[in-house]
Amino acid sequence: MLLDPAIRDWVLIPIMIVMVLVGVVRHQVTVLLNGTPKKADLKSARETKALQRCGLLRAHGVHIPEHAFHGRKAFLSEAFEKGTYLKETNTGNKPRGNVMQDPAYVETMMDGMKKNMMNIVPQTVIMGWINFFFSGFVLVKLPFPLTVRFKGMLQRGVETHDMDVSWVSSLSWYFLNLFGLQSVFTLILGSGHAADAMRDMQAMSTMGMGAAAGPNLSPTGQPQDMHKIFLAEKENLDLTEHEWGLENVETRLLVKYGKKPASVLLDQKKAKIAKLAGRQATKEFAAVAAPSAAAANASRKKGRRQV
Amino acid sequence: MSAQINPDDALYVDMFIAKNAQTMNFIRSSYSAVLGLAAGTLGLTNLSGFIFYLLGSTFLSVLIFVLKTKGQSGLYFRKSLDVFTEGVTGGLFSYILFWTLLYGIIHVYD
Amino acid sequence: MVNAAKVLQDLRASAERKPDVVVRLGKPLIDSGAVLKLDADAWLVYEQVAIAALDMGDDALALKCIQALETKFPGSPRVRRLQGMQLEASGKLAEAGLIYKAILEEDETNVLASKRQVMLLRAMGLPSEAISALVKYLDINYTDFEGWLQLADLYLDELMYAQAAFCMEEVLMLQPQNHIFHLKYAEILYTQDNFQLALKQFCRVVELCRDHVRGLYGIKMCASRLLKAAPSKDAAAATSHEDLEAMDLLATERLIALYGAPGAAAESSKVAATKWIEIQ
Amino acid sequence: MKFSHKAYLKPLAHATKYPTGPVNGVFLAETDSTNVVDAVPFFHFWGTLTPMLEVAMTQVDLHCKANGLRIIGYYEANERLEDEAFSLVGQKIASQIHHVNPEAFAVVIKNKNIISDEVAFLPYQLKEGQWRVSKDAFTDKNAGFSLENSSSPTVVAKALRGGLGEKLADFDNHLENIKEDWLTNKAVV
Amino acid sequence: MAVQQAPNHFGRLVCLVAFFLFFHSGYSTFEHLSYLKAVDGRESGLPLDITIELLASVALFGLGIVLVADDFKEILMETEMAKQSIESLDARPSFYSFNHRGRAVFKNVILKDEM
Repeated sequence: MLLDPAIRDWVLIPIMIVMVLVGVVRHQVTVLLNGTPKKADLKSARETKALQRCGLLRAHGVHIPEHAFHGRKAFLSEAFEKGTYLKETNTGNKPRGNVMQDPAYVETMMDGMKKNMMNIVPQTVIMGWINFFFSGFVLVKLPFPLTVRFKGMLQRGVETHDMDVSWVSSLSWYFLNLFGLQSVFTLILGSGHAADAMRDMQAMSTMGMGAAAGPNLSPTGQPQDMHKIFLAEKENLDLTEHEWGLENVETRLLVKYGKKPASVLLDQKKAKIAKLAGRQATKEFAAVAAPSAAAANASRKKGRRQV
Repeated sequence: MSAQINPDDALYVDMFIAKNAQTMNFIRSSYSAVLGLAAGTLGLTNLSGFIFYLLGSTFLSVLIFVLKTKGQSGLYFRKSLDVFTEGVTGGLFSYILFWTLLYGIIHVYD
Repeated sequence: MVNAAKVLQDLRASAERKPDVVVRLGKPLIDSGAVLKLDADAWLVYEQVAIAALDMGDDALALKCIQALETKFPGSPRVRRLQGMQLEASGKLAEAGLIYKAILEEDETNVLASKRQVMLLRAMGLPSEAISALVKYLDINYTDFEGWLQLADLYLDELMYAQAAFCMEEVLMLQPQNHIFHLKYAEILYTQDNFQLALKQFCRVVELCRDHVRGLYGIKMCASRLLKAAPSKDAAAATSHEDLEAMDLLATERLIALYGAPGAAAESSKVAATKWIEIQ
Repeated sequence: MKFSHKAYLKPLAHATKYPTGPVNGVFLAETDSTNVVDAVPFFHFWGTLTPMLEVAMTQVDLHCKANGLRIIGYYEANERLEDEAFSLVGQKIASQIHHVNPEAFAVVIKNKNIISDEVAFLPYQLKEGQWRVSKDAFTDKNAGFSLENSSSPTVVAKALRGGLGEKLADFDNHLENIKEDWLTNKAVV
Repeated sequence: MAVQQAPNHFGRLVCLVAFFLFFHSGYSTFEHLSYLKAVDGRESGLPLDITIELLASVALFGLGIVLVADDFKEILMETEMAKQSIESLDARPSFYSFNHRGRAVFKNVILKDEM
């Protein structure tokens, strides 16, 4: 079976060209839109930075000596408990107003929407265009066979049961382009470009869930009780034990310069583990509680996101 | 959360890792497009097309290994073998697209 | 021309303060208008040259750059900050302060203006006010390690070593791979007579950067100090005696190897260094 | 104290090479005279930290002993243009030198005079436990401080205008690259 | 982005040559197939010369692309850090002060001509 060359000249190639052009134009427009950074509010910045500070202490505390770590730990846990870093000190008591009336929230929402729109609108338009004019067209044949399962995917809009699976319909050609043109965009626009199909897909899926979150607000896009987050963070911090990375730095250096065999380090590690195991009995509870608390926290967050 | 300093893992400059990945991505994706066009022109089908891609990618990896890293890929990638693997699967989509396109244009139409 | 632009870009990336080089390379670019060929980079070059010109006291060039930026980005806080810096450079500190204040009134989170305010206070000769302004800034912009470094320096100017050490600890958490910050922390600790901790930090420096001369000297100093001193009471944290000797030996060996290489150092410094190593 | 041309040149070259921050260093004299024959530049950053200062001091001392010299003075230049006060750290270091050598003095560089025909040194001396400015130095009224070669300021200013400062190396430079000849700085003289 | 490393002209030339070869072989294929279709011949592989030309161009393209692409950077922190001086690592451009002696010093220094 051969196809009419007119289909190639008037459908196959135009679809591809249009998609490349749209990708380029959208890249330019996104660059323009990104030009206006929005202003943040000092207090909420302070709030987020304080959380970051705690996370950093937990992750990078290994680089500072014991006394420095404990001083910071004590300070942060007290500050978090008292809510020193909270944006509004009386959050807990105040009844929450309608979310939509909070201008900051609406603004972030709009911002996210705008970005998502930039991703979705062109794709929807092209899809509509293809669906309207070329639905039911068979454009091309894949040079390799596929199983019947792919029939629905490749021959969308063509309701023929006995056609070979490797024939591709117009809509499916569109999808093939969406993914395959990545490299072309990388070549034309340089990497990090906005015409990223993966982003399109993400935009579509998040749109379905109706969430458009800015980075400065909570990850769910809903204002949440920061004090609770702070307390949870404090709990995490309290459970973090300090381990100093420079404990055995002398040995490491001697090993690096070949003055001691590398096995010394291994021995030290073993000795340390053995020592820890001795203390394990008392600490067991903490050790179990720490990961589970973190897990619980994570799942709580995840749960919110899906709401 | 155990950020124990491990003397075995050397420290890297993240910016340069990203930069190298970008360069690698550039090379790989442009070359997969070329390979795809060639495969389409040759009219390769089925398995032979994929074997062609694998051969082409390996050829490219060797070129990169010899010309770009001067045989010392460990200096530029976290694992020396990354030179041969990074971006190979990523380029496959473009390869298929261009393969299909040229195959279609040349061999499918009347 | 391409070369000049490249050097300027490198200087921007490395943040080294070489105003004479910047002005020497940048002035012809700007005078001839060739700078505009650099597209988006052009405005960065303008800014860079403007600051360098202020450093050099070439106010005419600075004014030219700032005016070019002003026409391109009217009312931008970044340009207004440059104008403030120009006032600072010509000694009109109070007027500069007004500009920064105005920027902050419009956008209280403007980082650049807040930082300039700190330096303005310092320039006015009010170090403790500068410190408290910076502390306030860092309470909000915690992740700005430059700020912490600057605070450490402000404390060092006042000889408040403990506070400076605290700042360096923050820097270490934010930028753990940078050996220079470990080095600075180590030297502060040494100045505080905390040789044990300083030794470990110096070791870290050499671990991060092989054969770092300053680090090797530091190890040598700390090790010989600790060896001379009576063994400390809290033996748990201290380096064992044999390790100290091994460290001392290692530093000695590396320093001798470095200085001993033919043509590695001038004769006078080589002699002095070798003797120094002997008597330590 | 009579400053040789070398001893006048090096501190100023040091201050010119690093014009945006404080710098310091020491003066050397022959063991049996008070004529300042040379200067050794130390640091241009982290001037308030001591470990490398200790190293530098000991090494200069060793260098002196090998060449029949002794440390006789300390110099520094402040960051601020108009600032001619003697810093606390500087006073401590100078006092240490004074402890060993009672003739010791200190010099704060007058930033405004670095590139001019006037003498850019402002000498301080320890009197009654306090570092005080030695008044009218480098004039006929004060015999304590003078230049061996009265044309030094003019010559130095000219050389520095030509970019001589770049060739100087201090101990900080030496620590980053031990090729740098910080003790004698032959390239500058 | 605007200032990149010096472009590799040889690499570009190789790419250009590869492109022409590719274009030529592609066109030859097209001609060959049209001819086959016109004479109603069965499609059975391409002539050897076209295949070789095509493969040669693909190989050349590989060479050209690899030459044109930016050089890799060494990623080890140690090598990178060793290159940098304390001044540049400890520099804080946003905290410059301007009442330093540089203004007095530099005003009088003659700027050397461009290199």
